[in-house]
Amino acid sequence: MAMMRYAEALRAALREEMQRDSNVWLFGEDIAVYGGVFKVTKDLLAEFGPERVRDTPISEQTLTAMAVTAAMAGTRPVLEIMYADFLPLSIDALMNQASIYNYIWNGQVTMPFVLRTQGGGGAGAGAQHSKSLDALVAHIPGLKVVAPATAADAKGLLKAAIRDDHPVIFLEHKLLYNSRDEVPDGDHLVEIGKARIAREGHGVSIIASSRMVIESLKAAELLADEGISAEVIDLRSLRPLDRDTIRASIAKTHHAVVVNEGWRFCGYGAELSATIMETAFDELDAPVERVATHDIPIPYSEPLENAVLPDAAKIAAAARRAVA
Amino acid sequence: MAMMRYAEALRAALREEMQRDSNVWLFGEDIAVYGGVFKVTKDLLAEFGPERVRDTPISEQTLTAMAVTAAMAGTRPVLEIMYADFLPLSIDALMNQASIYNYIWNGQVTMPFVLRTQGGGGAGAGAQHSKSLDALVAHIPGLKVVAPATAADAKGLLKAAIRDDHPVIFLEHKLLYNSRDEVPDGDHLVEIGKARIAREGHGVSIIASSRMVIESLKAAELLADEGISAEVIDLRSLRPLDRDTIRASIAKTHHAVVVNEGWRFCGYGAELSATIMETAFDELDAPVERVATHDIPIPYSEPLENAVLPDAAKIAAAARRAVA
Amino acid sequence: MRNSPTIDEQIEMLRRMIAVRHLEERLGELHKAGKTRGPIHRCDGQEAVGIGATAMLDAADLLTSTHRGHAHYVGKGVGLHPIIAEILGRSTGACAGRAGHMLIADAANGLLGGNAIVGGGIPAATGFAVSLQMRNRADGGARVAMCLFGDGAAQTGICHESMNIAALWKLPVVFVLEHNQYGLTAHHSTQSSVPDLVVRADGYGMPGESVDGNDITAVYRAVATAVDRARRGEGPSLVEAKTYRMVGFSTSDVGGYQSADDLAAWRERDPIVLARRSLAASVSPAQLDAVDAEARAAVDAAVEQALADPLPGFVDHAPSAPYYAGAV
Amino acid sequence: MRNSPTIDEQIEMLRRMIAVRHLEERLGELHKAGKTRGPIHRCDGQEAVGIGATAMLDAADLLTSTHRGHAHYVGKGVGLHPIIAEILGRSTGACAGRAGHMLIADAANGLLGGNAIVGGGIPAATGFAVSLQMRNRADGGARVAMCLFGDGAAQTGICHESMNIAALWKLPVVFVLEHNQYGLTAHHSTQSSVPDLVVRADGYGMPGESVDGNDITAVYRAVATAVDRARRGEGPSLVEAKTYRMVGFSTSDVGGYQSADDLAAWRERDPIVLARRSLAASVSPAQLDAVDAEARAAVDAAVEQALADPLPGFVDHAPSAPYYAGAV
Ligand SMILES: Cc1ncc(C[n+]2csc(CCOP(=O)(O)OP(=O)(O)O)c2C)c(N)n1
Ligand SMILES: Cc1ncc(C[n+]2csc(CCOP(=O)(O)OP(=O)(O)O)c2C)c(N)n1
Ligand SMILES: [Mg+2]
Ligand SMILES: [Mg+2]
Repeated sequence: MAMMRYAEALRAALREEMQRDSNVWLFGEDIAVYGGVFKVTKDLLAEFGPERVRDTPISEQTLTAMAVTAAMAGTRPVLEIMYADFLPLSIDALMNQASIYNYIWNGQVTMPFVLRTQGGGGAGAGAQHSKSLDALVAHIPGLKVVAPATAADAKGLLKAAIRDDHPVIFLEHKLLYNSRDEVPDGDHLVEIGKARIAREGHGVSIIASSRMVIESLKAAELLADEGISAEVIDLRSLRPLDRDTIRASIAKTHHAVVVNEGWRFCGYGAELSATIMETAFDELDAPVERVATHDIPIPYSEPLENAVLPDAAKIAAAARRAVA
Repeated sequence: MAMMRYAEALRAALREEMQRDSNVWLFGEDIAVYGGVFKVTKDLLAEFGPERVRDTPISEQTLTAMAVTAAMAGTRPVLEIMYADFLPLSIDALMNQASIYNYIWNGQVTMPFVLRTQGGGGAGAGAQHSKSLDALVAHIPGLKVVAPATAADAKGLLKAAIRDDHPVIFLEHKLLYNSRDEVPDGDHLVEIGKARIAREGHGVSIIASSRMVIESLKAAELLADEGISAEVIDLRSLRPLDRDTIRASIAKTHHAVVVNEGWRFCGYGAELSATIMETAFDELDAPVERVATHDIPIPYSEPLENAVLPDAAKIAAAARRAVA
Repeated sequence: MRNSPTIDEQIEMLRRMIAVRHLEERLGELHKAGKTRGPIHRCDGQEAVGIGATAMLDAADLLTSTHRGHAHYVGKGVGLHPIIAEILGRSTGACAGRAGHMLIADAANGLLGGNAIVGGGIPAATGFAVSLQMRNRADGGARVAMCLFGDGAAQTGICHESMNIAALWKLPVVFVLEHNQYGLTAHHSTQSSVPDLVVRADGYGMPGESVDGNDITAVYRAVATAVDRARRGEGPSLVEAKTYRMVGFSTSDVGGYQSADDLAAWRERDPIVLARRSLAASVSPAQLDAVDAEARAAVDAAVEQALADPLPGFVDHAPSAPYYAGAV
Repeated sequence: MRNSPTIDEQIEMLRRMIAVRHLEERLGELHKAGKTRGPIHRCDGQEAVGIGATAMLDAADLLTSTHRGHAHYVGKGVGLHPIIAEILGRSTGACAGRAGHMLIADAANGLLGGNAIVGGGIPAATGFAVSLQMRNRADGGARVAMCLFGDGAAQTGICHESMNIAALWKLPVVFVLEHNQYGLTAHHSTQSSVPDLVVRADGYGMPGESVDGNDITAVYRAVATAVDRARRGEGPSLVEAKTYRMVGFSTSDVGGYQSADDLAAWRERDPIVLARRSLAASVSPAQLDAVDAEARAAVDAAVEQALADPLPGFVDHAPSAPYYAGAV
């Protein structure tokens, strides 16, 4: 085990997989010479050369489409999209291209590519650089979507994603890059599709992902002081969704709060609530509470941004309502 | 009242609004000389001339972005995107542009544009021409999203959309263009945000939109034969959502089926289920049933396409499970 | 002349053009008879582009096509029966009935594949070219990627982005622009700010050549030169082939926007007639008639076989498949 | 020379350049002091483009900007205090603190507005131009739209789509390409397949002109000619202004990719120094010093005022607002 920053863990995953498999290559804006605006790809150009670490023009739509077909033709590209806010430019390539070919072409092709990006608010980056667009990509058949909350999962999931024969959307969070935790040594892999119990509890299940896991853990502390025992589930994988772990937790706690940093309406939290409706209705003693970002563009000024984003206080309040 | 085809009702709405307001103009692929591939804009070029009815290059991303700013600068554009499957190309303009300006610029601008498109399966048009992408647009703050099921609503909602000072996404269905029903005479307007009870019942609420309303009504017939009384709610507006009408219906029936032709996972049905969780949990005698398209690309061959799309039989089966 | 097709190659290309023409005639009938679903996009009059531009490709070269791909499919070596069976939605189709006529793919023959998002094949071929470039460098190969796309597609943003990247990275890709004067029903003068799209190659520092798209030998020569350049690792080229679509944009076209004069003038320049005429000096009419008859017979046989084939049954995807969203 | 700025206009442009430079210096300090949020994108060395290209615009002309818009904002007549207050997130800001420095808009001055989606301002200006064209035809006006955008933005698909449509529809829009050699940290040779982007104008049949972007008079002349053309209803033009960014791409830039030689050479060509030098023949040093001092003082006063202004409080949107998703 070694203490590592989330960004370092990602970099270690990229480096190890590039060393292991010469078909793995990286491309994206400012990732080569500069090493990425969040420095996740720092020094990889020097180690692996300009064919395997490529700076690109600002052409997200084409870059994403290229990842799809490059992956079909025998290499394993890892594309960095600098901000999740630019994912709208990738949706055609994801939904009308990557999504369809394995099925529609009757299994003739696989597409082992990873699209890494980072989202989230709280940094005063404004309406076009702060979004969490989990629902946008999680809706697309044929994609896997992961969103690690810890350095350990960042490393283990990224390595698993690169080895996956199908497209994986890898959602990072700008406020997590500097968070540090223990990362297992060696060839650490985390299976895509399995949630993690981040904190055990028996009074209410708080189901979250990415940075909202950290906020949920803080909320659980607040609640513990009030005598409410919260179990925190870190989904890690948004698609496929580990419904079994959710169901088992609610069978124990009978109350649930779902948390997602995206907008509320038609957001990822809606899927979680609907899933619980379908898999654990009889276990519920109260309606599922949904915590999400207000349905408006994310404003710049600090008091405004704080008001619209979910946080530990809002999660704790929702949990109190759930168990009331 | 006059019997009219859905396509004719749309055309009448466009024509009346263009006559009423010289700021209204139309643009899109093949809409002028040819009159639109579904003939909704037939003969409007001849009546209103080439400045107000414009054929465009195949440039959906830019066309959508242009609608946003043209609308800010004093005209009222109505953009036709030929297939909803091309909406991914519009998402950046909708989510990073149209969505933000009214709020972020503190009310300095309004954006009175309408984006008309048509989606849906059942025509053997294949994975790139058959999708229902309600969830994709309904997730975006600042947009209104409507999806009429009848000719009357097609006309009334389109006229209301054109007069709205904010962006409206207008979702038509390729299999509805030839359906006929009574359309009120004169300046018929339908308020955006209000659902309609398409059929009264007391045993189960079936909540649907667009062509799924037609399938739900068929399902209600099947169920009636079995002694199950289904109430069918035609949402008409997907955003804002008329939660009051849904809640009132479930308070009466205590059972609900939500139906959407989009994919199931993170689809619009998830929002409906979550909304019911939050607004009518105590009224529910059973979990809400969700009916949607399978989570795969829509296949071409008829038996395959039929297997993946929702229809009356699947809706009726869900209703039976709900009341079992 | 450099890169000229041999007589045998010309005969083979003629055979393929006739097969495509007859295939589309049969598809037109099958559509009227209600045996196909969705629209069928025919390319009558444009066959020389699809067939001529693909004739020098190997199976290891990767081609992307469009919604109007029958000539591309046949040119790339896909069998007639898998094509027709796919369009008839049969389980024996190239994609077991899942794809339909606009999305046909055949990995073994390097067709990947049809694309009904206009322009979609352009970045797709560019992406292929990155992998092929890396693999060529690793194993000394000389594989190339190619996209065939329309004058409508040339106006899309991805066309610009792809050409810029391809030129910047010297990718082994050939851009073949099939300029048939229309995007669906819209005349190019309402779609393109310039009549000759080849001028845009300069904007990427890439060679561009414009050819008569109804002269299959001219198409072959220009494209073969571009393919050679790509194989040598010298980067992309643009070939613009000027042609004309002699039928509606699809079986759902109700017409009214093409002028009778234009149609008549282009029918005079039917690429099949031109190809036959240019072979007349070297090949006997009887031999050409035989090629014609064989090509048609092959199509008819494939149609009969496909009509007798079964429709597929739906099988839910396994939890191990990429489409699995989690246990319900 | 046609379209040359008068001496008074040149003095005013100098004043604005100095204000922008000092504004950015102050923002750099405020950022270091933790008073701003997110990155700040300075344009040191590029001021002549933003100021020179906007000096001939009226308030009724509509301008779209980028993430690096301070010179554009000031050039379009937005007040210093609303700009600074917005960047400090104050309720007195141009957008009441909702927008932040990359998204500032001021409808009264025709700035609509900053855009942090690279390339986003290009279709935005094109869309404005359609409405302006219709309104000009209706009322005899001569309003134009303009977008300022970078060499990085020129590689986006929307740039291609927009230029094609603008040329096709003869829209009153001027495309001003601020070529500062970099897109963030990536040198243009890794982004553009051609060094001189003005060549792409030919691909749309549109006039193109390349100018020294550090010579404000040259920028003014070229852009004024393009604006005149647009006002006359003759359609769009492309002006490429070659310049250089003398600082990091934003306050978060850790450097390491710009060469010291390049930086030194361009610092020699600082547009403010050049503008002052070219005015030296007609204006006394004392007068120029006064302009300098006034510009700086105006910035400092605006900063002080903004720092004293209140932060906004969150108010939930009304059910009548477009953001209402339905009663909960
Ligand atoms: C992104 C997108 N927009 C619109 C369409 C509808 N559409 C199908 S074919 C076509 C015209 C394409 O023109 P061109 O590229 O010249 O090809 P051609 O049909 O002439 O072969 C259009 C607009 C589409 N399939 N995809
Ligand atoms: C669509 C999109 N992709 C990437 C980015 C990240 N980004 C911000 S500025 C920039 C470089 C832009 O280069 P250029 O257009 O030349 O403008 P400059 O920064 O040089 O003023 C990039 C890549 C973005 N904001 N939007
Ligand atoms: Mg065409
Ligand atoms: Mg730049």
